[in-house]
Amino acid sequence: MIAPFGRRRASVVENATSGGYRIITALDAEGPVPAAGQFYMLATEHGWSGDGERPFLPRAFSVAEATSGSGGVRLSFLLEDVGPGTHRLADLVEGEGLVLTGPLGRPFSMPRELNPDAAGAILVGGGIGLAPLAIWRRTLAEQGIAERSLLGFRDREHSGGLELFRCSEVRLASEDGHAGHRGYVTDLLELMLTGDSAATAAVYACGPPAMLEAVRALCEAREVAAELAMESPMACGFGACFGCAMPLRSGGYLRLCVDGPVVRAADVETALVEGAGHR
Amino acid sequence: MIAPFGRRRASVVENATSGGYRIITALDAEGPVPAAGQFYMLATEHGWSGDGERPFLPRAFSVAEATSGSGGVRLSFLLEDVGPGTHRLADLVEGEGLVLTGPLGRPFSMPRELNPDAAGAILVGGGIGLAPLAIWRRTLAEQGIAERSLLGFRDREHSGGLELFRCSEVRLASEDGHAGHRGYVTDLLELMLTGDSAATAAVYACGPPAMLEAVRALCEAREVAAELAMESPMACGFGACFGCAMPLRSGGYLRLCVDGPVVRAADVETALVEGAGHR
Amino acid sequence: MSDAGPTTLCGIELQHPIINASGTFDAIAARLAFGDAVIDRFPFSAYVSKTITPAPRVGNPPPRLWEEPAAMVNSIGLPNKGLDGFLGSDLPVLAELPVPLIVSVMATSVEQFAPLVEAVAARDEVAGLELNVSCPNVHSGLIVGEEPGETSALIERLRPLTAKPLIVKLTPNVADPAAIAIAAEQAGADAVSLINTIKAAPLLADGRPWLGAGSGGLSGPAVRTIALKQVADVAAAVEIPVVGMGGIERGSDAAALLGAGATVVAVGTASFRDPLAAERIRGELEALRREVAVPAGRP
Amino acid sequence: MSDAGPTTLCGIELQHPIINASGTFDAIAARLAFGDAVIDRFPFSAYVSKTITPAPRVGNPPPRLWEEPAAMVNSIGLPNKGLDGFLGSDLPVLAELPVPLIVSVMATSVEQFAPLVEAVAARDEVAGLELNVSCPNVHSGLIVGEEPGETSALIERLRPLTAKPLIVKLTPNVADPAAIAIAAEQAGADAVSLINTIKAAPLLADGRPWLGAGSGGLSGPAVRTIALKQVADVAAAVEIPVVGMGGIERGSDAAALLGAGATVVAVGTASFRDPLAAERIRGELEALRREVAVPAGRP
Ligand SMILES: Cc1cc2nc3c(=O)[nH]c(=O)nc-3n(C[C@H](O)[C@H](O)[C@H](O)COP(=O)(O)OP(=O)(O)OC[C@H]3O[C@@H](n4cnc5c(N)ncnc54)[C@H](O)[C@@H]3O)c2cc1C
Ligand SMILES: Cc1cc2nc3c(=O)[nH]c(=O)nc-3n(C[C@H](O)[C@H](O)[C@H](O)COP(=O)(O)OP(=O)(O)OC[C@H]3O[C@@H](n4cnc5c(N)ncnc54)[C@H](O)[C@@H]3O)c2cc1C
Ligand SMILES: Cc1cc2nc3c(=O)[nH]c(=O)nc-3n(C[C@H](O)[C@H](O)[C@H](O)COP(=O)(O)O)c2cc1C
Ligand SMILES: Cc1cc2nc3c(=O)[nH]c(=O)nc-3n(C[C@H](O)[C@H](O)[C@H](O)COP(=O)(O)O)c2cc1C
Ligand code: FES
Ligand code: FES
Repeated sequence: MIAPFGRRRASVVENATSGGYRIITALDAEGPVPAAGQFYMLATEHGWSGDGERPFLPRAFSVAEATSGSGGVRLSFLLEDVGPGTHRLADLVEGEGLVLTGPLGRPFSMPRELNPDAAGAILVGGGIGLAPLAIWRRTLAEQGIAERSLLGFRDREHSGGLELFRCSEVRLASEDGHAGHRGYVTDLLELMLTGDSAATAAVYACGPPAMLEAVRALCEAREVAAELAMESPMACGFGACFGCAMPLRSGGYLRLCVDGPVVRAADVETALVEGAGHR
Repeated sequence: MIAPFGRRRASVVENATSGGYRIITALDAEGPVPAAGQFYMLATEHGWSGDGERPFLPRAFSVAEATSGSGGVRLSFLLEDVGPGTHRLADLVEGEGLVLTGPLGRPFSMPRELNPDAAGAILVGGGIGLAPLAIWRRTLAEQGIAERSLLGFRDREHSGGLELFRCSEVRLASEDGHAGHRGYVTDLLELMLTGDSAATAAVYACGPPAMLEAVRALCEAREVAAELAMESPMACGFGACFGCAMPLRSGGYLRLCVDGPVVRAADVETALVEGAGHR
Repeated sequence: MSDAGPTTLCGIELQHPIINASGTFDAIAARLAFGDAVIDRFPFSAYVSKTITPAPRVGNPPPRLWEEPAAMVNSIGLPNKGLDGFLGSDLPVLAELPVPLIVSVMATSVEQFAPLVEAVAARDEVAGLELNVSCPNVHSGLIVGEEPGETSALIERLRPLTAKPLIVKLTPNVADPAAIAIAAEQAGADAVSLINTIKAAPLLADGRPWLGAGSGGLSGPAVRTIALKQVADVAAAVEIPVVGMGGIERGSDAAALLGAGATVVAVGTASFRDPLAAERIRGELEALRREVAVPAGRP
Repeated sequence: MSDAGPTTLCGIELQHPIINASGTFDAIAARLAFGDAVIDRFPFSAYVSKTITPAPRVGNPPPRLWEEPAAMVNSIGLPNKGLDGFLGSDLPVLAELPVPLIVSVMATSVEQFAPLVEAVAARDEVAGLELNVSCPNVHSGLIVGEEPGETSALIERLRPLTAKPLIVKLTPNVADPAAIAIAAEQAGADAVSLINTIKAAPLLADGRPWLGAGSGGLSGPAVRTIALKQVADVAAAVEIPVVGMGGIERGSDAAALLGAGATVVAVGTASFRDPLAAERIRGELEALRREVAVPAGRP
């Protein structure tokens, strides 16, 4: 989905707490409806740059929910406060301006595009990585494509966004055992990929680098087609700065903002990249 | 009056509109009671540096009113929104933190110190320059010293703070004639300094450079002792940066933050200094 | 000539004085993200390409970005398809842009620079070249743009190769940029552009470098007054036109650079925050011109 | 030695590694404003005076200050009472400070520098001298600190005049600060300090300079990564201790400078925003040390 040229102002309609995270919803009057996996560069209209220090550049956020209606498109973002930019965004109040550019980047591909024999989609999310999967499972459901979501969290503080998965088949894992299986979400994936089920699988993952790397390695071993929604530092989000380098298996780097953020697991060398992604 | 070493947080108790200006009142739990003519370096606790740009340095403001009571000293500042720093300060809401250093600088001297034959004090204020005169006339009144205030404004937008002069003898002038004498406040001063009244006068002035210069020249011509509360760009307010240079009649410069902001009219070469003061 | 209207940069006709800084706007990628609006509403009066090198480069290992107050540090490492890749796949697409094309080139020796300049200048789509001399001379080991001698030697060798404008991009990491500019002018440069990024290194609390390449270059509003100083000094020292850049974020910044003697102003980091920053800056510049009488940039 | 505890700077014992940057804290004026609390709670482990020149200077015409995002530009012009005024009226008062005294000195020729250094070094109250070499040599016209040759010539001449530590304050306005640092070290300097302010000129929309002196120097958080880069390069090139400064605003900045090889950290512009910034920075540095293992600065 192509984005309007330049930044525009959306107005915040809701800022809700969701576990350890926040869900910021804004009304984008002009913008198109984004595709699942796309992201926006966000900044606040005022006070972007707390106390003379950062943030200076806009911040990238996957869209987690998008519904078009009267007045434009309602965009929801799932947000974890990890630094000055997310901190300011987490402070947004209703009516405030959210300055955005997007939708940007390459969205998820249909299961059949990943694997001609795909029976459905397996979504694997970790922590804040739930965001792009939430809108993806909606899209799949709307198209009547079977999808199962495996969602993992480190602990209670680092969890949230589950309401975005209403009425879908969800299995949980948590390292501290506060919800579902005590352990990694990749344990659940491993069980699910046993036997011939691997042949009909199409995996979509988003989460911390360690989790993505586990998913990548597992899918490589089981020869399962997978797409990863990845993160890296981004200055522009539209291919201008070449700052979002992600190492390619074939050598060299891709620009995650234009060649991603959704990439084929087979294309990347590793999901563990210096300075990229959440803890 | 000596200031506590370092910055401290005062909490805003009121932010009122006063004509074209604002009156910000904060409760300073630790601070001493300032002397009339002293100033504070102010910044907001949060959001000091709107939108990645200025303000970076704190801003200097004359204290306009100070009353000590339970909980500390209530400090009031009269403020004109002329740029990013004053703009942010004008946005302060009750309960917000006002970060301040002070009281700083040299206060007004008693009429008798200026002129042994002084019958009383003549206060001449222009626009935002009313601020230090407001607390000064209170101090004088409390000590039973006769004072008359001549206050001038450019126009309605550039006027305010009159409530700070409750129950004192005030004569007004305005360039647009919206209040009192149509013309300059220095016209009123000129009338007041005719004849032998000059011999018993002690003048205290604060206002835009053009007005201060008129007062300075007039008092020089009539040989009237006068003190001027002046402005200049200030980075620190406590003598550290040498940025607040004010040309001395004797050659060289004084540091307005420590040798002023109240200076003897006879000591300065001119009140018209590049980059200093309000329009 | 008005400083917000049409102007010319050593013979290149420009609709207005705002162009892009090399490496800060990829018109091809922008078109993928924003579609034909990029063409219909192109914010720059000329397009300066990212720096092209003789052979392809993958660029520096990540992380490549660090953010500072009102600034950023980058260590991109000039990733590009190399001369052949650029001429073959990028140039035809860039030729569709509605503005003149200036190609930024860089090599690590005169021997490598010459064929690069010749090949690029030979293409009709190319209106002019920007020579990125913030690079080491493999023979002397010196950074060309840091030495007047190295700079004039390079330009003298390249000057005869083309009649098209040669714009020398100066590095700010010198004691006296004007001396380098004079050397470039005397060697036959048609214009100079400055400032490039300032050497900087974000380090973590334990002293380890954050950037994959160890250090990088600072840009953004924080360097604005450094750029104004260097552009003013250079414009006062040379007769050839000056392309001013460095932290331009508002129309008043652009006006100040023009007032300092720049003919054209380039917008870089500001485009990252807003892809249409240059359009806004131009609008603010025009508005400002109506208020104060901003002196026209030198033709 | 811990990087937040006691340390020594070429023989001068310091209680902790945070000192002030020359010209950014006037202990005498601060005492007038804040009283004896300045003595009782002195935030620096050594006091560096504002630069003293042989003859008195009134400084530059106003305006002397300009504000930038996370930075400021100053053109103060080294106002000072001159050698006699300093020795006569300031030194006795500064001697009452609870920390060692380092006097910053500057002159425009070797002939003028020598007696200045001798006179200041002769005083028992003085623990060390900082040589501000960001000044022109009236004979050569060159800025001493911008030329390795000029720098070593000056230090060689001054070195024999005193056994007290000579700290050479480097200018950041050069292509290779390490080359100047090496020249200073070989000529006998006991330490180097950097960075001084970066040449900058705030200009109005019409191109007119704002500052009375036309241009000035940039300081504050905006220059932090430039300082980190230069301090890391210099510390890697010399054996003598390095005093690091430039945009230090938080404990993590100080830790990064120490990690880059600085022995002590100087706080400048931050003190303008908060007279006790250095105390806060030291506290943050100590807290940080408890978290991450910040490498100790070099003794
Ligand atoms: C395509 C994409 C989609 C994303 N989607 C989401 C989402 O849906 N929800 C969400 O919460 N987050 C998402 N993120 C991550 C989000 O963009 C970052 O968390 C955010 O940019 C952090 O900004 P900050 O200022 O809060 O934190 P920062 O201080 O920028 O810290 C973030 C990380 O950057 C590094 N860092 C620290 N200081 C600096 C500095 N000065 N300069 C550069 N790096 C520094 C550190 O590793 C730190 O952990 C996404 C990122 C990408 C690229
Ligand atoms: C002792 C003293 C007492 C004062 N008392 C009062 C008072 O009681 N009430 C009150 O309203 N004001 C008072 N002032 C003035 C007040 O400090 C200034 O109005 C304030 O600092 C302006 O800050 P700003 O960011 O709002 O505006 P700025 O943008 O700082 O503009 C103020 C002026 O500074 C210049 N300027 C513009 N841009 C810059 C820049 N980037 N860097 C430096 N200068 C620039 C311009 O001339 C501009 O008009 C006092 C000043 C002093 C020195
Ligand atoms: C991410 C990034 C990439 C850059 N790439 C190049 C480049 O390839 N060639 C070049 O000459 N300058 C390059 N520059 C420097 C800019 O062209 C410009 O000189 C500098 O950023 C100052 O302008 P600004 O502050 O407006 O960004 C780059 C700057 C940035 C921030
Ligand atoms: C207002 C001001 C005055 C200064 N005066 C001097 C001086 O007299 N001598 C000197 O060597 N450096 C002087 N400096 C430079 C500082 O010592 C320091 O090198 C520089 O400001 C960088 O540190 P900072 O960013 O922490 O301020 C001055 C800096 C400022 C801002
Ligand atoms: S974020 Fe700028 S190119 Fe990807
Ligand atoms: S404001 Fe810093 S010395 Fe006066």
